[in-house]
Formats: sequence, C-alpha cells, structure tokens
Amino acid sequence: MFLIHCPICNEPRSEDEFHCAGEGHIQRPLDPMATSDKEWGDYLFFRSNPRGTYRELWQHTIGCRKYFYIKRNTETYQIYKTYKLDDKSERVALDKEHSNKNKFGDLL
Amino acid sequence: MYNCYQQTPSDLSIKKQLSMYHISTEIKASNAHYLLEEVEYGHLNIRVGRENRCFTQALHDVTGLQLPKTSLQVVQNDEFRLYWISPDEFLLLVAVGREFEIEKKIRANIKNTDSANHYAILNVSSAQAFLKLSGSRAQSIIKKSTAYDIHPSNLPVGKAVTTTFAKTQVILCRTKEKDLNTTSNSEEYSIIVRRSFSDYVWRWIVDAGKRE
Amino acid sequence: MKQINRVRQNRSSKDFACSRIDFSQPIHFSFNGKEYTGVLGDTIASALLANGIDVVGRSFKYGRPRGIVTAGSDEPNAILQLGNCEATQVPNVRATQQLIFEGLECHSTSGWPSTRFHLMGIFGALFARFLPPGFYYKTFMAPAKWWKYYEKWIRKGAGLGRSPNRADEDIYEVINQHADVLIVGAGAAGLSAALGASRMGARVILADEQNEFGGSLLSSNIKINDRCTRDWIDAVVAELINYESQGQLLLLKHATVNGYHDHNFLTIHERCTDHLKDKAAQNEVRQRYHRVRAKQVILATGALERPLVFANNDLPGCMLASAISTYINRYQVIPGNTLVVMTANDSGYIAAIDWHNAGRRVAAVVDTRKSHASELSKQVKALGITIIYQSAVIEARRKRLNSRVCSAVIMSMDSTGDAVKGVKKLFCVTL
Amino acid sequence: MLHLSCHTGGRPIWSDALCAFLADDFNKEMQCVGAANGQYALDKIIEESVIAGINAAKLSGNENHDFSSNVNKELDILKPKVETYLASKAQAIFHIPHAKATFMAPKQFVDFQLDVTAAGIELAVAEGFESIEHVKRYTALGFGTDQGKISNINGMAIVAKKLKQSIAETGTTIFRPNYTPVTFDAIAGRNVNSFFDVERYTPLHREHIKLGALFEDVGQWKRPWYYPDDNETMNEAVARECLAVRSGVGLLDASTLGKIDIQGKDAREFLNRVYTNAWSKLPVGRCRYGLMCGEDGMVFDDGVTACLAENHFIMTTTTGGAAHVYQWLEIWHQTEWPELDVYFTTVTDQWATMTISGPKARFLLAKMTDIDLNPESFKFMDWREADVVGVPSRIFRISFTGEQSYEINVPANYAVVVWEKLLEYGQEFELTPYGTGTMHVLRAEKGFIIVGQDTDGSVTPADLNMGWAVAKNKPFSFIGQRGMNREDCLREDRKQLVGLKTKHPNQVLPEGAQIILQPNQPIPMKMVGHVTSSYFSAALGHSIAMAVVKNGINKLGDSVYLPLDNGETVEANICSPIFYDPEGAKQNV
Repeated sequence: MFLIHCPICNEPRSEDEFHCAGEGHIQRPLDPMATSDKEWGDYLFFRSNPRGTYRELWQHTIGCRKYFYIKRNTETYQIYKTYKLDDKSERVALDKEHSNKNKFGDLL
Repeated sequence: MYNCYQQTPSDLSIKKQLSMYHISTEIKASNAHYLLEEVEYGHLNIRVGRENRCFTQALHDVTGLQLPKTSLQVVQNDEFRLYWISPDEFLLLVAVGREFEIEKKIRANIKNTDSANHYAILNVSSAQAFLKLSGSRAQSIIKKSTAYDIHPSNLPVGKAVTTTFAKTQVILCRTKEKDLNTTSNSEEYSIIVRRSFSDYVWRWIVDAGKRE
Repeated sequence: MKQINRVRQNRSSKDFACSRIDFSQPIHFSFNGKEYTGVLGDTIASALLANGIDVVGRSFKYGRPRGIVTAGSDEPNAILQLGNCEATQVPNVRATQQLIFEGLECHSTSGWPSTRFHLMGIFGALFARFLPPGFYYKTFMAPAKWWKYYEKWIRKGAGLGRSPNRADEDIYEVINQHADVLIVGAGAAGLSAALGASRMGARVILADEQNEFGGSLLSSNIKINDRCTRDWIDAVVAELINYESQGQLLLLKHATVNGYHDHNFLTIHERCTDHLKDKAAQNEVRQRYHRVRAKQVILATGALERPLVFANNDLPGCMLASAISTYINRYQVIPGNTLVVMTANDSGYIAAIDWHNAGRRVAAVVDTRKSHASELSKQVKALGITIIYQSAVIEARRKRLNSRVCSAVIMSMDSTGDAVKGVKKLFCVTL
Repeated sequence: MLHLSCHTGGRPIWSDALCAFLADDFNKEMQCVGAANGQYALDKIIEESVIAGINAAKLSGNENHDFSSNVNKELDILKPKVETYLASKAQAIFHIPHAKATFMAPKQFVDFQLDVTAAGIELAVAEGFESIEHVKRYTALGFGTDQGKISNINGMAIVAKKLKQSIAETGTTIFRPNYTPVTFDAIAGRNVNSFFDVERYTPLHREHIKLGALFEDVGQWKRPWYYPDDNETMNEAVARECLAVRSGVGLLDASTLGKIDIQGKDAREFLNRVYTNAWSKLPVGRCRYGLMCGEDGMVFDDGVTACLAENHFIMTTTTGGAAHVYQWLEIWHQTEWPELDVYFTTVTDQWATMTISGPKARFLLAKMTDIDLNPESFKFMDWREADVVGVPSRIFRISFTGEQSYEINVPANYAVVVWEKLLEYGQEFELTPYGTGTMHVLRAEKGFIIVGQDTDGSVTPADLNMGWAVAKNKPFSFIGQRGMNREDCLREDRKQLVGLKTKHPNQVLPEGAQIILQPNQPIPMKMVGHVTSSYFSAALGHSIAMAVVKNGINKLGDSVYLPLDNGETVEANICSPIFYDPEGAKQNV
C-alpha cells in the first residue's frame, strides 16, 4: 500500500484515497480531426510502460480531488516525487528526457 | 446569472427530516464509552480561487472570515466556521436557517458583476450530515474506520481532512482536545458525511463502539 | 495419561527460574479425541511432549509419522485442526504456538484415516521410490480429464486441515495504527530497541508473536546482572508499560507481524482470545488485524535454527537443539530419556547441558567440526558427556514403522565434510 | 529471520562469517538488530538494539528529545552485566552425507511439510533445474504453510553443492507475505454481513419500507425494485405497476440519479466539449438530453441537463455512473482546459427526486402547487421553480416512461413531507408507487436505452441510431468525435440497436441470448448479436426486447433466430426499438 504525498494537501496519505489515471504528460492533439488513425491510436491507446522511472497522473479522489503527477519507479515502487500539474521545473526535466529519447529513435 | 433561491419552506411548521431519519427519529446513539450525535447546521459550498479579491472581500464583509491560509485549515469565529477542502473549494457552516440569507448577502456584496468574475456558491445543507463523536472510545472507533493518523500531532484542533472512513468519504476534524486536567473523556471529533452514506457510517460507528 | 516427561514439580524452583508454567493450574484438553492434562502456560506441543506423545501427524507425500521438531512458529509438522464445533474450526494451527486452555479440542490434520494407521504411510513406504520430485506434474498431467479423480484422492491423502462449513460467529476487527518506530519481536533486542526509542519520545509499537515478551531469553539459563533473565525482562517491560499508559507505546502479544508491504505498511495479526477459549464472548474481539504505517521499522526477529539434513531426520524424536532447551527451561518438559546432539556450532552444547541438568542422560555430542576447546565444550566435558569431533549422525533408525527414533548411526567425516568413513551406533530416543 | 525484509523486494545476502543470510539495505527505513542481524552475544545485542531504537526515533522526527534514563535507575537495564562465552566458529554444513549415495540412502528430509528430500533436490538439479526459484517450484520446497522457514537454506545449500557453486551465487528464494497463516476473518474484520459493502439510502428509504418495497442494488444504492401487494409475484407486481402508469399515474423515487451542479461563464462551452450534442443555445428554463462518449467514441453515460441560469446548469447522470462522470469532468477541466471558468459540485445528495408519471400526472401536481401547469406554458423539456405543498422545489418536465411526467426535486430534508402529501393527494388518482422493475419495462417500451445494459463500451451513438444527438458542426472537437469517425466505427455491419418481437407474443427472451440468421447451422454457429433488454409488456400485451444485431438498422422486418440453452430455437422479427407511442404524442400532452 503506497503512501503518497499529495502536493496540494501537502501531506502523505494512504493509497486508498487516490485514483491512478494512467501515464502522465500525454497531450491531447490540438486538432483531433486532423490526426491520422495512427496518430490518434498512439494518443489514445499506446503507453510507454517502462521498467524503471515512470510519470503517472493521479487524482486525490478522496481528498482535495485535484490531479497531480507522480514520478516513481515501477520496479522498486519508490516514489521520487509528486508535483502539481503546473510545476514548471518538472516540465524542463521532462523535455530533457524526451529529447534524449528521441536521439535513440524507436529503439526505446 | 446564477440560480440561487430559498431552499427552506417559509412555513416553519413543515416537518424537516435530517439524515439520520433512516435509522430512527432519534439523532443520538451512545453507550457508556461514546456519544454520537447528528448536529444541524447550514452548509454552503464555496468554489473560488484565492486570487479573487473581490469575492474574498465580500466573504469577509459578511462573515468576518478570511479564507484559510494553508491547506487543511479550519478558521472560525462565533458565528461561522470555514473549512479548507481544496485550493478552490471551501465549506462554510452557518447557523441553521441562515444559509439562504448568508448566500444572498455574499452574492450582493460582490462588487464586480462581470461574468468573468469566477466563483460558485451552493447550498448543500440537505446533502451532508454533521456528526459529533465523543467519549473514551471515540479514538478507537475512528482508528477502526480510517487509515488517517489521528494522533494530536497529526490532527490537531483546527485542521480538517477529507479522507476515507468506513469505506466512504468524510471530512474528519478534531473539535476538542483531550483535557489532561480532567479524567473525563473530553476528546471530541466531527465527521461530515454525505447524506446517502450517513446511515451506513452511523451503523458502522455504533458497531465499532460496542468493543474497545 | 500421566505427564511422563514433565520434570517433577517439586524440584527446586531455582533450576527453572525462567519456567513460565504454573503447576497449580492443570488444564485438560483433547488431542485426536483423547483426553490429556497439561498445565497453565503450556503450548499444545509442550503438553503433548510432556505426555509422551511422539507422533503428531503424517507426512504429506509419503505418509511418514512425524513428531514435533521446533518450539515456535517455524514448526513444519505439528500443524493441527482446532475447534470444538463446526463454526469454530480453525485449520493450520501450529501446536508449538497455540496455548492450551480448558476444553481445547485439536486433531492432527495430516493423518487420514488416523495418525496411527495411515493408508498413505503404507503406500508411501511401498512406493516411495516412485514418487520423485515433480511427481504431481509428471504423473497426473495426462489425461487431463482424470484430474478430477486424482485431485480428490490426493487432497484427501494430503490434507493440511479443512475449512469450517459453518459461519464463524466470532468478531474480528481491523484497526489502523501509526508509529514512528515499529519493532518486530520482543526478545532481548526488541525490548532494548523499544526502550531506546521510547525514551527518545517516539511513538512505538512493539509486537511479538509469543504469549509473553522475552523471546529466546525465556528459554535460556543465562544470567543477567547475576540474576535470571526473567528479572531483566520484567524490569524492561515495567518501564515499557509506563510508556504505554501515556499512550506513546503499544505493546502487542500474540501478535505476528505477517506482512511487510510497500512504503513501510505492515500488517499484524493479533490473536486476542485464541489462547483462552474456543469462542470469544459476545462483543469481544477474537482476532485483530492491525494495519500499521510506520516511519521506521526495526526487525528484532531473532534467528531460526537450521536443522542438519541426514537420513531419516524426520523420525519423531529428532528435534532442533534450541527447541530442546526451550522445552526444558521454559516448560519443564524433557522430550525423551537419552539424547544425542549433533551440531556444527556451539549452540548444540547448551542443549546438552540443559538436558543433563534436567536429570536425564546425554549419550554424546557429535560435532561436525574438528576438535576444539571452547568454553562450552569444556563445560560439557566437565559434566562427563562424551564429545565426538569431526563426525556426524548420518542416519537415524527406528524399530518399527510407527515408532520414534531409537538409535543414531555415527560416522566420522573427512575435513571438507563431503564424505564419511567408519560406522558407530549409539542408542538414544531423542536426537 | 529475514522473511519480512524480503516482502517489499529486499534480497538476502549470504555471510560466510556467520554461515547465514542477512538482510540487504534495500529499505532505508528498516534495520535489523540482534540475532536477525547476526549478533548472538547478549550484551552486544542489547547495546546495538538500544542504539538502533534511538536512531530510529531520531530518523522519525524525534531528534530534539533528550534520551532520558530516569526510570529504573536501580537496575541498569541497558548496560547489564552478562555472562558470555567466547564461541568457536561454526561450520557451514547443511547436508550430512550418507555412506550410500544420496538417492540410495534412507530419506534425508529437507522440507518436512512437503516431503522434499535431499535426493529429490539433487534429482531436480540433475534434470536441469538450476535456478533456485525453479527448483523450489519443481520440488515444492518451502511451499507449505511454514513457507520454508527451516528448509529453504538447506535446500539452497544442496543445490549449491550439486552445482559446485557458492551459496551466495545460488541465492535464496524470496519470501512473500504472509509470515504465518492469517485467518480470512481477521483480514475481513467487520466488513461482513450488513457491513460487507457500503449501502446508500435515499431520503425516502423508510417510506419505501413502510410500503413493503423490495430493494434492488444499483451501484451501492438500495433502490425500490417493486412494491408487491399481498402475495403478488414480481411479474404480477410489475405488470400492475406498469398499467397504473400507462392509465393513471405512478410515483418513482429517482433520487439516486447523479446530479452535478455546474457554474461559471464557460459552462456552456464545457458542455459542448463533453457532450456529443450542442449546448450553446439552450435557453434558461429548458432541459436537454445528452450523450457522453469516451475519446474512443463509445457511449459511457447519458442524462438530462437543465439550464438553471445563463451560467448555471445542473447535469444528471446515470445512478451507477455518477462518480465516474464527476471524475471525468474534473480530469478534463484540470488537465486539458484549465482556462475554462467552470466549477463542478456534486449535489446528488442534496435533492430528493420524485417522479410522477402517467396521463393523470398533471391533475395530481395541480393539487399541490400554484404554478401554471398549462402545457402551452410549461412544455415538455421545460423546468420550473415551484412551491410544492409549501416546499421549494424544481420541477423538470422530462420523461423516461413516455408518459406525461414531472420530476419533482426538493431539498432532501423535506423529501418525506412531499412524499407523504403525494400519496395523500394521489389517492384520488389511484397513485401507484413503482420501482426499478417497472421503470425498466416502461422505458424499454419506449426504446430508451440504459447505458451499461443496452451498451457495453463498444457502442457508438450511431450504433444506437442516435445520430440526432451528435452535433456535426460544433467548432471544438468534442470528446469522442475523432473516435467515432475511425474507419472501424463507420462500418455498416457494426452491431446496432434494434427491437425484437418474438413470433409467439408470450415468449420472453432471456437477456444475453445470442442471435443467429440461419436456424439450422452446424456448431459453432455464426452469431450476429445478442439480446440486451427483454420484458413482457403488460400495456402492449406481448413481449418486447432490445438487441444489438450486425447491420440491424438495415434489417428491419427480417427474421432472426435465438438458440436457447434448453435446446429450443426461437424465431423473432427485427423491428424498431420504440414499441409504444412511436410519435411521442403522450409525453408532450
């Protein structure tokens, strides 16, 4: 049973107050109707499911009801940090991760 | 632009039934070790961003209260109690029967009538039950019901948390600390639960109160 | 039946200063339908051993008779079915953990049709060669549709108890706890850690699966501050109770920390009335399940003794050395007449000394190591006990199919412990 | 004893010096002391443990506290004098060889509980099982209720020896919870019998009990199912209740429907994005039915939303879908469109909803309120504020039965008063309370769907023949628009919602029955759909069913066949799912 620090309530709470909404930082295409079936399928169905560091979107459902991100390890279940949706510093870190990923192309 | 109206009949002889009506016409349960009561208040749900000065000023004008400064905080004065629920949601408790008057007053005090002035007020007095639990077993009853740590260091008076309780969702609050000078069990908690769940929670508490 | 293996109660109490049983309170219970008497403080295992019961169950695959091996929750053989009526049936109870209470009824779970006469036992003796590992996978795989017939027969033959077929009327509760420090095990280490943390003002939970605090100190004759271990335990517990009364500490007995889950979430299974009665009173909690969130956890769980693997090591009468010390010191039960100890470290010597001091014969201590002169071995020699170095018991023997161990075959070993040479035979009843 | 340290993923580490496994430092919030840490000398154990206790207290935030030893000074319990023996080194021996080869010698048991022998383990290794985890599973080593407490290490040692590698290389199997068996009762605690699941009650629950209602579980709610008279069966009661609604007036407790209050200047825009239809022009005082889809284009909820004021709406959801819809609105608002000014608040519990339905509904309501009920001014799909027997209410003129119908919403605290008065004034019109059993039949007669019964997460609005509820020209690409325009969603032969009429009018098809086109096919038959809802309609005098059938909308009038589990095959005709009053005349009057 996880102990999750809600960045909005600013204290740790038991996992049963939360609801996981899947992988985080997935952007809805700005013009869905302009996407190809493949692009739309990627957005809708495909998730990275890595072994190791993963960012997920969670809601403090039985609590403040706000959504936030969890950066955690899928192997050890360690939670590195939780942060609010508008956390700018994480945005930078994330862009860096993405650009690294792109270097290796589809291998990752 | 918003629909706001009196929800209580002008004819005061019209019978009102609180949440616990499902159980019995009594709104108390107890044994030698605990006391559980339903207490009636007017409940106003307020949605507003802290940056909305115009609204917070109106709220202050009417109630004398500022929005809680930190998360999970409860602020109160003699007439009103205001709970932090989320960064843009607060619960205002007022005396029974004053909810419509207060809602109207706050709305009237808002100077900026531009539609971009974003807030919401909602009378939810029928939607939730306010339960008061006290006695020597109050602590163990709550520990059997929620995984939240209710130790005074974690849940002091003046803090309210929305958490799981008997598989449902409640707003849990310590309302009185244990008085070390008296041997009597002066500890007291409040539990605000949604009406449809209140019967279940009530029965759960009564059951938990049967044993230490 | 008389408690033939009980050390006589009029022995001077100072030899058994740590004994935790009360002779003034006899307790009657039944095992496999037969009445026995133990005393207050006995576990089922210690009471059965006191009554000279060797066979408590049958083995799973070969149906071999099995006796009590340990004195704790690690017991593999003495797994019993408890309960006086259908609604109170509890399977999978370890006789070494369950205290006896007046009117307790228990049964072996792995003895069908009975512990003494066992169909599988005969089957096992005859066909054991044909039951290799993976036997179930290999033999019963095909044809698949026969599985439903195999399964019935295998399950009946095996059996580790059955679930009750009436609803349990007792009350069980789940409760949430929070602690700065959760300490698992209340032996010398756990008690000391609890005291250290409590004096620092931390919120502490101390849980131990036994019926009293002290852990292995309860079975030990060692002296602390020149006094028996009991005095030290009592002093520590007295201080801890003081913290408990202030609400800073929670002491849990009969409480096994069973699961250690993510983010320091642990579960404790507390058996509140199981040691007192078959059925809890109305509005009394029988068992409590504590869901604990701890900031820090200290494991003071002690160590388990590892048995040595040798031929026929499963015969009733073969026990762990630590269990022997426990039964003698804590329960005043000597499970046999003559003892052979095999050991690869010094702890076996303590069992030999305890056995000797309890007034029964130690045939020999067989040490797999080379000759050495540790303090304990000197003590053992001083008591006139033979020590055989660089040797091992390679096989235990019995007289009849269902009898307990009667002799040990001892051979000396080469220096690596890989091979044996020479044979020597010793008679004993407990190994 | 390392079981607990393994439960969260720690791996034991072998210590040659101690001939034992010790815990690793996987978990930073955990430490081992005493014998569990390989320490056997009593004085050292006490010293080490006290320090560990102090450290743990500090690490958990008690660093400012002074270590006080004011208690029990007379006996220095933390620094005791202990008699100790200098122990000689132990030998790492596990398996005592026999004069004969292992497999010929008498059995050498490793796991007593599951009869695993040394010979067995050696054989397993010889057969090629080299990983200790595989050996464990193959031989069942440590599988018993004792979970290998005394057997596992010996088993590993034998494997290591046979493979000529060290114990450290062989490693251990991993212990998992629980350490000892736990009774199910203890885990369940008080979550048994009437506490097994949460039960939600409407404010009128006790009134239903007084009327002898039987209850149905809908989500966690207890809803009145039907109100049997005397010895009536369910079918008889439902038939009576149905006829009462169609010919007079019925009363339903609809309080369980989810209600979400929506306020803010962007409320309309938000509704445009989450519903498939258009909301920009809904005037104050009017209601509209809406379909909600997932991004995949599949229907997941429906309901009526009313415009209370220009920036203020109240949305109703299905009873079971309320929590999900609420989460759905929040996630879109918070993560994708935080710039929209809108607030959502659940008000399901605030309002008790009593629906009066039937040709005499207006006559009844007229006795209880002063507002103008003239159908010209209070039209179908209008809502009004009103005092009903003195209680402030919102009345929605919407219909789930196809009859003239008013949903009276009152604050829950006053629900009983209004209910009692309804029953009192209703006597004159033979007002009949009805439950969910009857509600299902009445709505099926009208072809109204129940999301989750007639849909299953693979049904688009087009499949329901509800294309009229999908706006074609909304500027913002609403949720589900892209999904329902995928190639696969535009296929003609998708399963589509239709009605079924059996050849024999009294035959009620079982829900879930499969549909085939040719009755005499070999098994496996080619199934083209299944029945989603099926009842006997007392008002029509024959059975009715709703079903999804491949390309069904183009097959109206065709015969299909339904092989039942009793071996019988039933013939039915595909028809429109609207069986009763297809023009909708009755609900408009």
